Amino acid sequence: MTSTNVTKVTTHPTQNEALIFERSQPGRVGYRLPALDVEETALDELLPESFRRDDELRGMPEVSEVDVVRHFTRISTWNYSIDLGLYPLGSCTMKYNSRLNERVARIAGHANLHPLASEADAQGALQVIYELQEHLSEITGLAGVSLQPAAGAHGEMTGVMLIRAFIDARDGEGASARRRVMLIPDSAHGTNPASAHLSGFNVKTIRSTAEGLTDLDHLRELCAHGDIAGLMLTNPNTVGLFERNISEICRIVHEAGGLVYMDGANMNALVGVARPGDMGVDVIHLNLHKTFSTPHGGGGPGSGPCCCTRELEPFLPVPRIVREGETYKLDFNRPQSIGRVKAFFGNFGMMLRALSYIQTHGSEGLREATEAAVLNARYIAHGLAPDYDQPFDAPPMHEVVFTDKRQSRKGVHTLDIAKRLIDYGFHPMTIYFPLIVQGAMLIEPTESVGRQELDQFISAMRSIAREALEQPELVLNAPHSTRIGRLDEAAAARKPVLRWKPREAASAA
Amino acid sequence: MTSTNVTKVTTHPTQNEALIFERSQPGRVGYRLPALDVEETALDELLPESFRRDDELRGMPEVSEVDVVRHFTRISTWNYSIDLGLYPLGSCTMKYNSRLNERVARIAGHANLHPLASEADAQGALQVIYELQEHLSEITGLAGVSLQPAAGAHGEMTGVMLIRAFIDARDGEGASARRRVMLIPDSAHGTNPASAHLSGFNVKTIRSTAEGLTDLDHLRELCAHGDIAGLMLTNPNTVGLFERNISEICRIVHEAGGLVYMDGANMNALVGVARPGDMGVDVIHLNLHKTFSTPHGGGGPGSGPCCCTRELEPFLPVPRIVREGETYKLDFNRPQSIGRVKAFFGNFGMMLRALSYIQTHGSEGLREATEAAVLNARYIAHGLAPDYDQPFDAPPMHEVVFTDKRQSRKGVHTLDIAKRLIDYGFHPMTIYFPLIVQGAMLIEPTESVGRQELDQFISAMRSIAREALEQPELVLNAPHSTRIGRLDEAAAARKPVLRWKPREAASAA
Amino acid sequence: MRYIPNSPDERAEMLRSVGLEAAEELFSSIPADLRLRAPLKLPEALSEIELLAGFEETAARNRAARRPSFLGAGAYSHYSPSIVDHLIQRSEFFTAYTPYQPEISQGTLQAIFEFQTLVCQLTGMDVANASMYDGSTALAEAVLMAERVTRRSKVVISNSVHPEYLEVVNTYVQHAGIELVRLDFDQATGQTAPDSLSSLDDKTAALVIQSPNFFGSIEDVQALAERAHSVGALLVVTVTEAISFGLLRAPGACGADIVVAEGQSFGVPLSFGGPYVGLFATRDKYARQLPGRLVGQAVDREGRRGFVLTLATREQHIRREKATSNICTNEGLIALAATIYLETMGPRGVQEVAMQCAQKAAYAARRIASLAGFTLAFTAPRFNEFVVRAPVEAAALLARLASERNITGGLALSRYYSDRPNDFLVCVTETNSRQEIDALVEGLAALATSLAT
Amino acid sequence: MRYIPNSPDERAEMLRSVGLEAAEELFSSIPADLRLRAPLKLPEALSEIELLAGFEETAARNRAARRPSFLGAGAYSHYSPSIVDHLIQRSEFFTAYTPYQPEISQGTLQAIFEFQTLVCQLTGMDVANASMYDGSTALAEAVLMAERVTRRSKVVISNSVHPEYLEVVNTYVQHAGIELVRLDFDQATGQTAPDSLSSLDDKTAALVIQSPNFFGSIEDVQALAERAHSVGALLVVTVTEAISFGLLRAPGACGADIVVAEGQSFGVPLSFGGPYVGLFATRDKYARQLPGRLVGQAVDREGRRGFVLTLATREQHIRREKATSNICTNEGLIALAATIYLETMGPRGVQEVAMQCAQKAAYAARRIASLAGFTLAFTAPRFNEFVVRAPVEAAALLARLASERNITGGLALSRYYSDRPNDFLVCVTETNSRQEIDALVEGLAALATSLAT
Ligand SMILES: Cc1ncc(COP(=O)(O)O)c(C=O)c1O
Ligand SMILES: Cc1ncc(COP(=O)(O)O)c(C=O)c1O
Repeated sequence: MTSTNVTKVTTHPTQNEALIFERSQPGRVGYRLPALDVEETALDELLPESFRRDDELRGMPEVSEVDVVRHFTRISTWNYSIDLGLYPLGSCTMKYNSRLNERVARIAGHANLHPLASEADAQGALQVIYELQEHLSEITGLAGVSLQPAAGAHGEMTGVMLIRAFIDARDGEGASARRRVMLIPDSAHGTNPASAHLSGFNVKTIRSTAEGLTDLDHLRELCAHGDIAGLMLTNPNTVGLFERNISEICRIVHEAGGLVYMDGANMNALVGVARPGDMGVDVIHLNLHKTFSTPHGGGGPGSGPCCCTRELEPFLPVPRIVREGETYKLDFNRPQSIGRVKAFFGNFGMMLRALSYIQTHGSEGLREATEAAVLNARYIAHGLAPDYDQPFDAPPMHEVVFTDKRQSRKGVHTLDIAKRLIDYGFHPMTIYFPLIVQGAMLIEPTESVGRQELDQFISAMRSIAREALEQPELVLNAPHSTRIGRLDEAAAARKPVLRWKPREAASAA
Repeated sequence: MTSTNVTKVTTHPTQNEALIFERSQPGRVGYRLPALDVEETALDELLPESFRRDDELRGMPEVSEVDVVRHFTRISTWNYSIDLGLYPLGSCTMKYNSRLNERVARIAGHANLHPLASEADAQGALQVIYELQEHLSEITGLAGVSLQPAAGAHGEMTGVMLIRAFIDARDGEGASARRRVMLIPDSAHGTNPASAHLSGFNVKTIRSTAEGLTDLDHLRELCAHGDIAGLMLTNPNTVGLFERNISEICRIVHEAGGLVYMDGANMNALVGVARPGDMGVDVIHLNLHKTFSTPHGGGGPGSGPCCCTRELEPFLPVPRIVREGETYKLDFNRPQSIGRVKAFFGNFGMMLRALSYIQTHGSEGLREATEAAVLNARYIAHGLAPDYDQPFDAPPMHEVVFTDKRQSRKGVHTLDIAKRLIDYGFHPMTIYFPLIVQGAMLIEPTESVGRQELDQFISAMRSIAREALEQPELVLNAPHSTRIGRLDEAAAARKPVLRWKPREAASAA
Repeated sequence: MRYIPNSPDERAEMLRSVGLEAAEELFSSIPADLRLRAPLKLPEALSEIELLAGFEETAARNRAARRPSFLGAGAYSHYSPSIVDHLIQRSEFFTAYTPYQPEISQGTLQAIFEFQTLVCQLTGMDVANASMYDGSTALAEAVLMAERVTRRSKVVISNSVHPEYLEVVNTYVQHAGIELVRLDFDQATGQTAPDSLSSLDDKTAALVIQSPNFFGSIEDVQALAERAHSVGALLVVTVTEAISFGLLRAPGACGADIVVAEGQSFGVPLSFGGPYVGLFATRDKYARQLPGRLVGQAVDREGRRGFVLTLATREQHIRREKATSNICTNEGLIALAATIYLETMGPRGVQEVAMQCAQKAAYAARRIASLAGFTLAFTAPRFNEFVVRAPVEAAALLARLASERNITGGLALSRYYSDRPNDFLVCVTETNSRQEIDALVEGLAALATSLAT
Repeated sequence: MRYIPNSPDERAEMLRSVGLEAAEELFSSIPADLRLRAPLKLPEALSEIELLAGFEETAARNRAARRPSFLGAGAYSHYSPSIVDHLIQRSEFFTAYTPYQPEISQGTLQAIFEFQTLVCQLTGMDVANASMYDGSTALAEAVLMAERVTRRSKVVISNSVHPEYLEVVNTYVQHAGIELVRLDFDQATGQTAPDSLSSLDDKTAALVIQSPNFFGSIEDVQALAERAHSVGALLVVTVTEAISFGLLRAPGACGADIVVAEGQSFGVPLSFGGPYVGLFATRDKYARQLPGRLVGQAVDREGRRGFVLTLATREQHIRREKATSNICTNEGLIALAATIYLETMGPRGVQEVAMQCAQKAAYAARRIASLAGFTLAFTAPRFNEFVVRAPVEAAALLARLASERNITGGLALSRYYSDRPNDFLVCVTETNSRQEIDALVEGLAALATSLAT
């Protein structure tokens, strides 16, 4: 047996595909271009030598088309993906990415359109953007929408800058210079404080209660100093609970002269059920690559639309896409705008997919998806309760968090449980986030998974809980079923190797 | 370890995806249609009840789109494929299937064309067929080409029927009734005799010489009886050797009043180097899904064009695609034709791909591919010579055959070697074909593999040879690295289960 | 050449390592006088850019591909969910071959097993094979199988079978010592004429029909089965529009012994006639007489379920000339597409598509029949195809409809029947919108009058 | 809803199993008055057929997408080999997320490691990150990084940088306490004006330039690097046409300290401006100041090589407000596409594409310059873009060219520069055939005269 494993692991081509640079062979080619069809200009006339490259791109791989296809097909098999099964990364909403959306994004008339085409020649694309804006406005209950931000964090930055611009306009630069505090719960995602900082705010942290909700007293206290620009709140929050005092929270912040930013990463719990705009929220970002199913692509591209109240709308990035009668226009004339946050109009390809998602579901389907997503999370919460501790005993929305309290007594921690889950054929949940929960395991099944598979997941988790008691070694050394075992990340960070180098060079370095 | 393996194998969703019927849940849906947009006709008016189905297709699976995507994505990972690496199935020419070809076949104007569209409305498709005919004619050196046959065996049947029709026309039905013998070497592929039989011929087998070539004396002897309709010869033959007496063979058969059919499955050894037409061959079939790279698709679709001499052309299936000036026409007026062998015009989608393959290579590229394919086979022959016996000591063309003579002394047979190869990450070669070689291992690397991988394959085969001596058990129980082990095929054939049945029904049965 | 991994230098080294100097020497076993002296007269290699431009250009000249169309007659335009084409493009499926090595082919094998099951469920039969080339060759093989099963050599076949299918059957049986007897169809109903059945006798291996038949008329399969069985013959039923299984009583439930069908309707592109997929099903007792591949269930040493190619002793690679057929490569990938289509649509989807086809066809037939001078040629119940008799020559009418209204209105029967100049076959599917149908009706009315005057 | 596996019945049972009766109860933690009473005002669900028809219809109204085009200015139309789009559609890639769990994400991690290496090779730098949103945001982050590295707060940026990039930089730095100083460009050469460099001083964090710049003029990067370094400032170079790396001296070889680029040219569709991918590279010594994700090499207990996300302490999920950036999701799949493109083209392919772009642009420039009344606005060496000064208003000229000749002739600079009514920017790539170029030249000549008169 071992020898099999050995042979398997040491020479199996699919399991041991090298870096493409190591596959490279001088003289291999993977491309062909049409012959140049114009008179050639002498090289020196074309470009002085001092401006020309003289290294011939040495080091770049020389391979055939077949080599490339096999290379990427092989390494792709080392990935887990939504199409293989449940991918319960909390806060990431790993739902089904439909093929229809991919097809829509590849329709030539959309895929081949240049961003600087004249308005008249791009009416179709402008209409797509406009309709999506309208739909997102209806879904969030907020009047103003900009699709320019390229991801959630980008949308946060945009939204927080809107708050800043609004306050500066309201109070006047000087006066508002005192309002530089952005309140952020200790449970917030790291992008929130980072985005607030980018916009020149000072971050103050709000405590969460034992219930896992925003501490109102602490909020009132922090709001008392008159330096509050606003609050960034995730709702449902990052422990999967709806901030049931949201209206009160908004009132407090508003009375203190601040605005309320809602991180919409968890909108999959609310679409068709409740609208941030109705709760008193002033600005929000959405993640089209979460709630609206555009593919995560191994880490992007995303799209992070920013939606805001009518009061904040004048400050949205330019250009705005507007409609005049039957035609769609780019409106650059927004003197109060915070300016551009990205060249062109944002990740249009993702907008096509999100619009396709919305049209495929329709009003009813969107609510149905929300119900199914919340129900699946509730079902898991219920199924794991006997074996895992929940930090808060409130019914979760679309995701549920557990701690490793019970397991850690036996020395088995969240990381080990996550790795062991891989042997059971599942992608692990989000771990150690949010930070306020010890050994957090944040589980978000989404609506895209059926009961049988939820039951399989639950029984896998329960059997890991048993293993943690009876054979902890098995869990501590997991995963056992993958090409490679746990990697030494500490060593990797100590002496980082961030690129391939030719052997000589490498040894020289 | 074991316990890991157990959990892995018994509950891992990707490794244990059930039959879709077992996944089915009443009420799940995977489709949506537009609402009916015409006035409904009452059901009984539409169709009398006695004509209507009353079982509601019970038993067909009810699943969601997501279920389908995960189902097929998961089971697909249980397949080996060309894109994963070397697939050296002898006689099958498992070469790279380019993505460009797939793209070409999906161009809407071709993919959405109805076969009964008028000539005037289908000029583009008719041109594609015509140009491919012309190219194949140039490649084979034969004047007449029909693209109607759907695969190699179909092309064989067509070709043999041409011979029959030609002889009947030449000698007259009655006279030619004496000519009903088709000579076929003992090394031939099973489709040859089967196709001959379909065309009403009696098959007589020709011996091969110790050199692996057609036995000329035996051929002369068999040709002496005056009842020869023809000879079906594969060249290079199924042991990978070129029939160097091909001219003489053709002469003998022709003098005996017969015609020569060449099985073109091995044309990957000849394209751009030598032409059957120049050798005296009268008719041949090609496999576009081998030599011309159209995908094998897990067992088809194929395309088996039939090419023949000018004398045989009048007998080709109708309609012929012909050119008149600048327009392309369907010619049904061929009184001597054997008739249709398939509805419409053959597997047009494969023709698009084959034409794309030819255009991508061009004249030079086609020869280059042939050289590379033969060189790769020669390289393997050379590399395995120390450990495996070759039945014939002639240099192979595009494929090479070995026997398990040496290994079988230790009780390790071809089947075991093939299964063990799987653990090394390769698809096995063709085994036990041709029948004239004991424990034949027929290896065809094609041009689509690089030296590094050939070296890996050679060392895998050599290490298996060592294992066969040192730890035969390891080989006899292979594969060790797959989801399931060797299956009991005998039992499966004894009590065949050829379809899924609902539990009740199944137990009832 | 970008599809050939080894560079010229690598190939030169490899040549040396096997003891050769020049590539030409690789072909030394080919007599010099048989080797090409000049390169093949073929165009130079093209880049992707040039090549795609060329195929786009030919595609543009396939004008029919861009028109609303009412062509059927053996090839049908149905909607295929996007996942079908995406999934068959997983290279694990489309770049694999026949599953000779079950341990690394379970994906293909399980999919085929599901395909065989679905074909049984649709046709109402016990057992189905892994696919045939298409409907026409499947029918020819069915005729040959009937002869094997009954050891009788006369086959009675209805003239209401697709004319191209009839031609293929002719070709296949011409040397098999089978006598083909053609049955007339009833000029009023378009169904196989009951009285013509008198040619059935105890030498008859099979009665062969199509339903819905070429003219769109649904045959009384049950009655025909009884007639066939009464003389000990098999009933072979062929279906060209497989979506009809969603609405019509299964041939198996009507007594058919062999059912063959064209599976193109299950999400497979028209692609100018192929590749399509032949469905082939029969009764358990005839399983060992089936042509083509079969996948069966099996277990490994640990008792794990898997699937394998089985009953191979029927096949040519073992039985050689005594095989049940010469077929080897079949239509694997198309069978996979059909499987994905059927599993995605499910029982409800297949039934709804069938119902929409029938409803829209009924609407179109009703509207056309109401036009002055237009009648429906046949009275039998129909599914989604029907023959229209025009007041003018059909070919001319359809040509004008195409050029002036940009509609492909159907198939002029004169293509196959010189005695039916004014008849044309109309097919309506779920993809034909009401606007398209209304435009057709309107166009027919307008052009008929203008042609008449 | 076909994307939701559980049927209504299954969901009802699950509800019961968690002790609820109605779905509404799932939302009991949301105060009743905050719950929607009426359904959202959104269209009804569409079938695939209807939905695709709708998007085909909007696509058809993007007329520019079907025309020969000479638009560049930050988005370039280059040919992408067919395998690129096929491979990124492997669901193992496009339905995976950020590789947080290395044991089951090695495919993505290895691909990113190759991407980082390729970016280093192209730019001539030591280290590159896993991607930024696009070129414009990458530039803004580069400015912020320069401030972190130098702890200086003044940034000098050339007006020859893409105007939209300038706007984005403005937005990003407006609250970062950074003073942006704009440099004029030389009206004759179109390059950054040497004399304007006097504004560089010992408070300057960075000199920021683009080369080839927005006007197509190639900057003297080496000289500018020396000027920047002479005052202890960094040189930040941005590139919008990444194919130029195939011909132009690498910024790294010219002394650049941070190089950012838009990677869209590497086989990524125009897609009306996104998703694209930002490339970000710098010197080893600044590695820990990089924004965004980094993949590094690692080993497991058995010493097997693998890859992991590394130096995470720079990032927001650990450092919160002190992070080097707020970026989290980046452009993974587009970075993968660029990686596949670059590995397929290889060093020779990238150089040949670059050479063809330069050659065709030179041909076009020569021919246009020879037209009566037309001149080239700038004299500096160029790659594949150049500014043409027309005898008439450019916007009007280009509009006529589009409507009458069906050619998109370029970008009227009046979109960004009101003081340049007659100037337009022309971009030529390997996808522009000689016929297209000749048609452009001819069209310009003809229409200019007709507009003048
Ligand atoms: C709660 C929360 N906020 C913000 C973000 C940032 O979104 P993105 O990754 O699209 O920038 C995420 C996603 O990781 C998140 O989970
Ligand atoms: C030598 C030979 N002849 C004929 C055939 C039959 O071709 P096909 O499978 O396309 O019918 C094959 C393919 O298996 C073959 O190898």
